[in-house]
Amino acid sequence: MTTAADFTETELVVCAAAKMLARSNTVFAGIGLPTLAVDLAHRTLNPDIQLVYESGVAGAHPESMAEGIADSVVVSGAEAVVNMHALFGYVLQGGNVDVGFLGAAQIDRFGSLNTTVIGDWESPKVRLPGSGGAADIMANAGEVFVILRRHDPAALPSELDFVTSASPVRAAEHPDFIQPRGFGVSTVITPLGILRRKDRLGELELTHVHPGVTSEQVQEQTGWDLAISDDLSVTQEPTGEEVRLLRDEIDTVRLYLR
Amino acid sequence: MTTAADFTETELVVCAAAKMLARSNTVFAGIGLPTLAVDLAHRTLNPDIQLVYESGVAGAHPESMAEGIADSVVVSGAEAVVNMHALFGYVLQGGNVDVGFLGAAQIDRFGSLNTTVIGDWESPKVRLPGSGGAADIMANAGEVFVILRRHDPAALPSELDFVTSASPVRAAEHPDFIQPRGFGVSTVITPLGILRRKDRLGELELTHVHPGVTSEQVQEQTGWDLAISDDLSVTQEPTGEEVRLLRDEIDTVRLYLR
Amino acid sequence: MDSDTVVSLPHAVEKLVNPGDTIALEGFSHLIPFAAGHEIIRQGITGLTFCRMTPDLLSDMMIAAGGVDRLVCSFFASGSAGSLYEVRRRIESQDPAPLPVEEYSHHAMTLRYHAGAARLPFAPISSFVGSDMPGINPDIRAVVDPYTGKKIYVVPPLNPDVTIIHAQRADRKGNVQIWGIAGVQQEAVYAADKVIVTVEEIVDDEVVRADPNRTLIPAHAVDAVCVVPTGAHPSYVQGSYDRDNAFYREWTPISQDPAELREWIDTHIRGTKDHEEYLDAIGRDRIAALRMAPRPSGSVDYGRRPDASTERSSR
Amino acid sequence: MDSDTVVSLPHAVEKLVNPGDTIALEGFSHLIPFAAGHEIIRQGITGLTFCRMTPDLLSDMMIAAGGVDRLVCSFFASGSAGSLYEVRRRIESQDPAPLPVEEYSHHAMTLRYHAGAARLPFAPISSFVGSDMPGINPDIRAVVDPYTGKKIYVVPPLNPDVTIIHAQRADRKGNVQIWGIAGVQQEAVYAADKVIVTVEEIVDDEVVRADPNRTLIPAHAVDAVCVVPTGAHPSYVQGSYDRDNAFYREWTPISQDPAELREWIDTHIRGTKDHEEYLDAIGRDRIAALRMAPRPSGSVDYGRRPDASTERSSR
Repeated sequence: MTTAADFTETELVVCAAAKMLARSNTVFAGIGLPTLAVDLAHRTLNPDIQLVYESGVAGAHPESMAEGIADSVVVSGAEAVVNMHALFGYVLQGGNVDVGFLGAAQIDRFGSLNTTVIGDWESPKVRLPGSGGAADIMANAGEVFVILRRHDPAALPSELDFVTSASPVRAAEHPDFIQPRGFGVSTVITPLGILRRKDRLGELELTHVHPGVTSEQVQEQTGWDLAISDDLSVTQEPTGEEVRLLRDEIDTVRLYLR
Repeated sequence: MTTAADFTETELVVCAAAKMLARSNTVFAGIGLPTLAVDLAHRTLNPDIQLVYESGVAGAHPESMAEGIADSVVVSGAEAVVNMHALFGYVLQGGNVDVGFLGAAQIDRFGSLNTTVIGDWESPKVRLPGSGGAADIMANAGEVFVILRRHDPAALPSELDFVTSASPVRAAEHPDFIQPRGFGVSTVITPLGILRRKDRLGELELTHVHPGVTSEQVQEQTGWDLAISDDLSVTQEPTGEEVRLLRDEIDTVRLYLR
Repeated sequence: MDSDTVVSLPHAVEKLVNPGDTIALEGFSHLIPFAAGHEIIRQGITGLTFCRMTPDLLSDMMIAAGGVDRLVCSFFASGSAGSLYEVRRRIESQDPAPLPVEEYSHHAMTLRYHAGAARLPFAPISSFVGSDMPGINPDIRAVVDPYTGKKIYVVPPLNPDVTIIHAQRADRKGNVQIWGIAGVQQEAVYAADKVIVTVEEIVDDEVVRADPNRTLIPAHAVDAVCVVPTGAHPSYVQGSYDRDNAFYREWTPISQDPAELREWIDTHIRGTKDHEEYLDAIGRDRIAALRMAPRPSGSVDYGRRPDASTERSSR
Repeated sequence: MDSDTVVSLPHAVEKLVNPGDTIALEGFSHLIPFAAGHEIIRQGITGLTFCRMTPDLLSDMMIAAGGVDRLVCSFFASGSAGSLYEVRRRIESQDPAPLPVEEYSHHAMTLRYHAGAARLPFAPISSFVGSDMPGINPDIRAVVDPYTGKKIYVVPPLNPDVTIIHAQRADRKGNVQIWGIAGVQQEAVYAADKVIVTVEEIVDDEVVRADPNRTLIPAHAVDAVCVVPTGAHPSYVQGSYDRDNAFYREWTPISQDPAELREWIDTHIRGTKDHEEYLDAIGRDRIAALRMAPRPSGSVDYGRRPDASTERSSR
């Protein structure tokens, strides 16, 4: 397992995500980097991993690169298609998703996410896509992986502009409610490093910095006093084989690898 | 339309039921006399009538006489098969059934039905089949038709041993609950005559006596002081054509016509 | 699921069904998992809470065999076989022992599986207002609708330890395809902790994947797939064999006589090693007579992107 | 349903969609009823409450055309087209007018249709504990679970005046068959007071009846079936034509420029008489290039009772 001669930041992130999927059975993901990570995990560490799409497709075998979770090539040749009521009710809320992948405009210290607005909901500066399935995935997936495109105090603020998908820490502030079954965010992969939560009611801590990044740099770009793991390490660089798989077999048309 | 030369009590009952289905679109029925009545209505008065079975089959076109609502011949060639969740939730509770047919061991003055026990539930004299879908049909079908095999004070008592399927009259005793959408029992056909309810919160009244039966006889065999309609009439006898259809086309093997 | 998913029925029952479990065997007249129920009887598993909307002959057998301590259902008769006499004896005269019963309507049982599958604490239902059923079942409760301030009944989730169903076919991973009456199978499967599916046949992955909408149960929900041809006898499998209506009619006198019923179980279930021997005991000619003539569904087109097949042929 | 069920799309919209109605046009990426939405724009129907889980280009068009007063949805972007700029302008800068929004999650919208279809007063959901969403949507409420004494959020039923979907095929009675991604179509249809289904083709009764499990929407739920080939463009129909991905990409600059967007609507929708003329405006070559290569589902066997076919041949 030799390190690749060259690799991009995107490849580093995808490979890091793939390594964390070694023991997950069912992954709920959107198209893009999460799908690449699942595909790579499938080809390297975890042949039994199964991808479930929000569109209701389970066990997709696309014959060409899918342009979305509901692309016709995702359906043709899939193992199953269920309706949204079964997907969100039975598959997801029923507890059959081990890992859910989510993106976010903002994440806080305990792994709550904002995908709704920047600014105030009544008069937003930027109207974001909203929940979609995110609030449902956060509450019900075994654990949640977040891939962030930015790592700065605006994306990791001390307080979110809006809590779309609440961490179990925030849910626990409402003890009169039945608590969500999910662990919440376990892993955040950013352009600077990897943050993880060890306890269901705990906070994120920095466990890995990417090659060439220091923990001080990460702290500086984070909007709260970021905890640093006792065994902080450097993110493992992609192997030559991983990069070959990504470029030559998984995303041959460079749709997502940039 | 000449009266049949001969007809059985069963044929009289089936023909009477068929005439009352002239303006119903969707009928929820079990196999047996209700199915014969729907089939006869379809061939005479109401070509658009559609039968829905508890098994989830809509628009069945059986190639041979079905031995139950879930017979394979009911499925082959049907227009639709839906699962029970859609059937009971969307088709029935959703308000898409105009008429539901129910049987009963006992019926009371306001059209509540007992299909659960004779005697006490904790130590029954006779354990009956229970609700099945009956409590659901009573609450949700537009109206309910009941065909009774017996007409005596035990089957039409002043008080039921157990209320399986409650009339809207009984539901109205619980005004703190959202009331069922259905009208409840509109029509009861017995071996002696026909009883109908005109108001959603009204009681059954005798509207027809079968040929040769007097209203006094019916009152005598009823466990409460039975109301008699002002325009009490004699049940119309089957026509020759109706009897021919029943015997020669609908139940050629005499599975239900006895 | 990995390839360990495909196992023998005795192995699956031994591994996944434990004494004291709550088990659901579902199938509404169609696809009733009789062979699996028989195997539970053979293995002498006791203390079971048996869940089944329409108990049917299968519960008469399982209850008579002594393994069932509690019945959860919504109907107490067999459509064409009439009364279930073992069930009636247990309830009417506690003979040979009382049988506690949790009683619902069909829609309520469906919603219990639905709530169980969706891991919801309850499901609302429009039925039961004015009925005596909530009075004899303390688990039928009421909540206040926050939009109207009025009450509505609710039923609790049903989460079996094990759900068992029968199906036409599956692939080796456990993607299960069913056509004909599908009942509550999807809900009952997702509601369960563990799932056994007996099938008429295992087919190639490509057969399943040619028609993904036909998959009622995706592989992630299935723990064991067992190949048990004619595993639904005396019920039927759409397109394969018809219901053994004569068997249902013959059941009434057997069920009426406790000694005869127990002898039937000893001979046909305990006295046979597995389902193949059971079919021998029933009679192969009788089984053969149940075969159906073909009536094909026709094919629909899922389409493929032109030239797509070459693009990723390595996969 | 009688034979009046099959009508032209302009006729169905004129008869069934009224100003001020709450309408749902559903289809999750697949089978989006674009042609029906365009016809609503052509007829200038206003004051609509528009319900659609994932608004997509269709809502950008319908909102820009001025007919929509209120949006009920769970996502405010198009998967591959990015932001919907008309929607953003309305919300971020009230340009040209404010747009009231009722905002849910995907599961919550699914459950609203489910509760609507089942005529339930509410549906419980495990999401939202700790989220700010109940704070900005007073219709997300809580009830106390009578089994645990703890609270759970609920959402209200959604009962559109009219639901419109697109499908591969139907028979003349209105039995609708769909394969591929089926989304929330069954729930949205049963939730509605009136239902319009546009289809690629009407097929013989026998085609539908050969495969009754393929019928997602039985005829009793359908008021109008309209034959509108390529009626889902620029979205796709599994097995028939692919998504016009280039169109989605081209939408972003159109949507970004309010004048260009309105001109596009004037040219392609208001400037065309019907969907056939719309397709001419898009370009027939472009449409033809979206055709898929075949990938058949294969056939399954429903079976028929031997000699049954002769017994009731009169029917």
